[in-house]
Amino acid sequence: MIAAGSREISDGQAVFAGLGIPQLAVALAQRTHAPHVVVLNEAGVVDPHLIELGVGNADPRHWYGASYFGTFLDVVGMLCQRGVVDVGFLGALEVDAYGNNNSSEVLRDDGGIRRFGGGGGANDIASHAKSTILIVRHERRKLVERLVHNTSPGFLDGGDARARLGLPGGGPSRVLTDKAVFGFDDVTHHIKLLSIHPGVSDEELQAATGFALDIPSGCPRTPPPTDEEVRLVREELDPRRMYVGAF
Amino acid sequence: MIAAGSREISDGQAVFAGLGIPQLAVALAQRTHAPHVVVLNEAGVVDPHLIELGVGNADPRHWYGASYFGTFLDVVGMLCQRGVVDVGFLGALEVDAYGNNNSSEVLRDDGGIRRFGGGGGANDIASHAKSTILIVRHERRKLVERLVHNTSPGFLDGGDARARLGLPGGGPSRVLTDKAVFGFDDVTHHIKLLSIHPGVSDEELQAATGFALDIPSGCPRTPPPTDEEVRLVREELDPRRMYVGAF
Amino acid sequence: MTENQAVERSKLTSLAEAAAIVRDEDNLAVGGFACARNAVAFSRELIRQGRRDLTLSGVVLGMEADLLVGAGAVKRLIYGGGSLDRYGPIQCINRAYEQGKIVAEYYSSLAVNFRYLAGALGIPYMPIKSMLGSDLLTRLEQDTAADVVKEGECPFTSEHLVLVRALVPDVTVLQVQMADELGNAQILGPRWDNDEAAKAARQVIVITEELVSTDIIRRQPELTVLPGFRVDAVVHLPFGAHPTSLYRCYDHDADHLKLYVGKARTEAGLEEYLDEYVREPRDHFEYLDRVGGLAHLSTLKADPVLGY
Amino acid sequence: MTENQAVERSKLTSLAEAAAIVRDEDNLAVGGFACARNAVAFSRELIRQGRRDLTLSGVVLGMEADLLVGAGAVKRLIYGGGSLDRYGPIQCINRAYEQGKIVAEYYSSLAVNFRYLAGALGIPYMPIKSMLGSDLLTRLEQDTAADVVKEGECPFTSEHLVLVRALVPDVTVLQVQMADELGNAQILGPRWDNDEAAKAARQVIVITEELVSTDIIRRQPELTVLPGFRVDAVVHLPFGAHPTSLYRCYDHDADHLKLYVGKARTEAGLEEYLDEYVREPRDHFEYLDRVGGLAHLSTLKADPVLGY
Repeated sequence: MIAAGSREISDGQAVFAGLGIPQLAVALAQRTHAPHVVVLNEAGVVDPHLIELGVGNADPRHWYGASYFGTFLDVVGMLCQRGVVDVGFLGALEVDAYGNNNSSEVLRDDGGIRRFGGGGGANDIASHAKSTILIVRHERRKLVERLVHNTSPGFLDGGDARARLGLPGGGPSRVLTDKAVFGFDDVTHHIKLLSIHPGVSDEELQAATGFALDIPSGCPRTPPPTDEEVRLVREELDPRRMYVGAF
Repeated sequence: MIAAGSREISDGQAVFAGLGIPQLAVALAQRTHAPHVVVLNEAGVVDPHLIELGVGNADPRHWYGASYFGTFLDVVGMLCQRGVVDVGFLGALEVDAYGNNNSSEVLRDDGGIRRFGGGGGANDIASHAKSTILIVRHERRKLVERLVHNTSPGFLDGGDARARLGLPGGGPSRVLTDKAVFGFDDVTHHIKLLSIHPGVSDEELQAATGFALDIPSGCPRTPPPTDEEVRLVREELDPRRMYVGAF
Repeated sequence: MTENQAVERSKLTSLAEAAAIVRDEDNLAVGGFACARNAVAFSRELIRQGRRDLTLSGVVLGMEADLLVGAGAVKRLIYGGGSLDRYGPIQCINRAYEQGKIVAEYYSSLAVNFRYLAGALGIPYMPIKSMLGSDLLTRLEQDTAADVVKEGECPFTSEHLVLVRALVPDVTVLQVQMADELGNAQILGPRWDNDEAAKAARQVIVITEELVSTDIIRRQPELTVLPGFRVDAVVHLPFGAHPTSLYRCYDHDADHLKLYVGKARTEAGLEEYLDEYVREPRDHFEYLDRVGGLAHLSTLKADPVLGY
Repeated sequence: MTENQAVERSKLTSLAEAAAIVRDEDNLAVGGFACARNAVAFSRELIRQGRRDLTLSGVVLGMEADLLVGAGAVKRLIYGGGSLDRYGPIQCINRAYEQGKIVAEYYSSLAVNFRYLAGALGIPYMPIKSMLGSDLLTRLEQDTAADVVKEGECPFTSEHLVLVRALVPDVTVLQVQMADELGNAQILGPRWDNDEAAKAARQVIVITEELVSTDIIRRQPELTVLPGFRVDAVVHLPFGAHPTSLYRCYDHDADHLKLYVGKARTEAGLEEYLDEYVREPRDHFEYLDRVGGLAHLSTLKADPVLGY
């Protein structure tokens, strides 16, 4: 997922990347094909160059080497809603087949609500970034037909629903899971399988997905991370394995 | 006018005071009865403590000793429109009998427009400050029946017109001229003569005023500046007579 | 003209007196962001004073808010999210939410910030394009904030917009690195929603690590977060943000945050935590002793180059 | 994880190349305020390049704008006012206004700033309470800006409001004290409308007195006025604001301002001024020679304590 995320980033882009996999994906991109990526942090930080990983956006470790300290309004209002953010990575509890996603709450087995911390700026990023990349663990209860809470709209009901409503951003471009990489159809905006990770079978993939998948015969395999990518993440970006157990 | 302006300021107030007489009035108040006055400058400066007079709000001499440097939006939006500015001094080209005033343009003798620089934040201050004090030279073509341009509303047509329209600030509390001090009637909000400067006759006053004045018999005389006020202005506040010729 | 050094009025006060500015049922904007720059000492004092029925607001809440909700001091939240970063979720808030013990006005964080912005600018509402098409909007309009959130059209472009009403906190509390006794407060590092929350508020309380003279403030007035005359109380308190971090002063206390997250997992555990670290300590300094005293706190001191 | 010092792209360019970013008919936001921090060298270069039909905007205009209007480069103004402080009025602008040679959208300065703010925030309009009941509003609604200014009601409180449409400058030019070649620009002293004008703009040009390394910027990222990636060109130019002041670098040039005000009193005088100080000098350095060279400019250098 780190390598796959990294490959979605182009040089020079302005990118929101939260803790964990998104952040490592962006750091990896900076070390390989996209050295001039500008990282944004909702707390009010632009272009940090950290020298050690911290515990989150609020950790000053993630502010080190920044060239801009401002406010949430500066970063999420005057950059993101202003329309100059290229990519936003969003972690999700649930994603549906149009890239709408939930970062608020899920249902417990007993039907009660299990509340998470709340999306924070996730809805703002989903509404305004030129593209978003959704990160979700590939489970049947996470890739779902119907969300418990649509915190961050993707393409709504698909087709031109998003544009018609007037959401300024481009919507999700990718969904990255631990089993596959998805994109979206240009017209219907329905989720579209792009590649399956090595070692995952078609049956396993469908079984772990809460909506029907169209798995083309001969669907490409996701290229595995290169040796250099593995080395960079293990030895330089996350040597203490804070965020990466098995790669 | 400087001493009269100074007496309108209470201790601890937040005050807009432009170049010249307003600024000297506030500085005089700070040296006498109102040491904790906080001066605001639209450029984005709060609480300067200048040590020499400059050429205007944009002159760094008027920023010296400030405890806050921000923006126009901070000062005029987030203080003034926010409703926490007590007094705004406004210089005017024309004032009418309800304290509406013009800082934009006047008519030339040939009927053409004579344009001035424009009100800048004058309208904002007039709209939002808890009170304003208007400064105008006492001439028939400056205290007028009808303005060439209502740049900054006072009480509009009088009565409760200002409140009905929803202008948040309190409107003008005083008009200071080189001949008299005016207030406004609490109900009609028509201009009301409060005192005549020493040496000005009733006839001279009416002749220099473009609307009918109600001059009560025995109208008080404006108390002249004290020896200490004269000394402070001449020796300390404006020793080079940049703004005060004859007092 | 010689320098005018007016003898200006001090706003310096004790933590207890500052906390007494907040009344039951007040709308209180808190200034922390997840594990950073929370005014946790202020929350502890509000709990000691038994404050009730508060409305708390913030773009991204942290421990200062979680503790207040856990202690039952809060009836309503206005927020976009919250966390204790990698240490865990805001468990007291999430539990109160799940049990229906608080009303949660749950927005995108930018929408909360826009409500402060409108308050700060003295205008009654702001248009925003976030939240369109989301369940955030549906719930706010239909349930938690029908008098505060509406959909509308741009009068110029006809585009669809969300309109959010101004939020004017009764009190905003800011934890800062440096302030003078007049209330001129300077913040180092990012400031999240602090600028607008403070500029919108009726009253502002500043908790400062360092108390400095106004002459120090005047060296860099660019860093002053709002003019001193808008501040009502200044409290000089070392380690007032503990166990959250104060950039350039001290790091967050990982051990204590883990302890808190462990305790806050259950209501019973939280009560133990509140007894030991909030209710029993006579004051902030006894709290600092209980969390390890100077020996432990010294280990948190920020490296002057790194800032943490 | 070791430090990632990416080799980032330089935006350093010449004054001529930066001025070429501005096209005829562009909407250009200028960053000066009366006699302070005007990008006058940039205006002179635009005139040398013969730019026409510009729309200029600013809350309080100064010499950079007056010169452009005097040279016939401007067809429309969006402004709240302007002056050369005590040296005199903005005579070229006032003359063009009186003669009907420009369209002047004349607002309260806060309303201009609100138009930038809406642009910066990515929303189509802002509500404001200034201008109600004034002739400013009447003229804008009925004449100069009918598609930009409307009256409306608050959807929550029903109070009467003015609604002003977002202004997104094609280019904003900022004169600053310090910037790196990536575009990270730092401003000392007050910043008037610079923050919102720059954050709203499609393209931003920075004229800087000092060119510094990014490491210097990183010492105080709190002073950076907008992130470098939002900046399109950085021009390193000494005395670029002359004859206006650049706080902490140099004072305004009283003698030259008096000379300008004297010349600008008439169209013929202005033409003489333009010939001598704008059209004839080959470049900025020849201009600096003509105004007195290093011997004269040295007398303007700011005192490090006073800042002027």
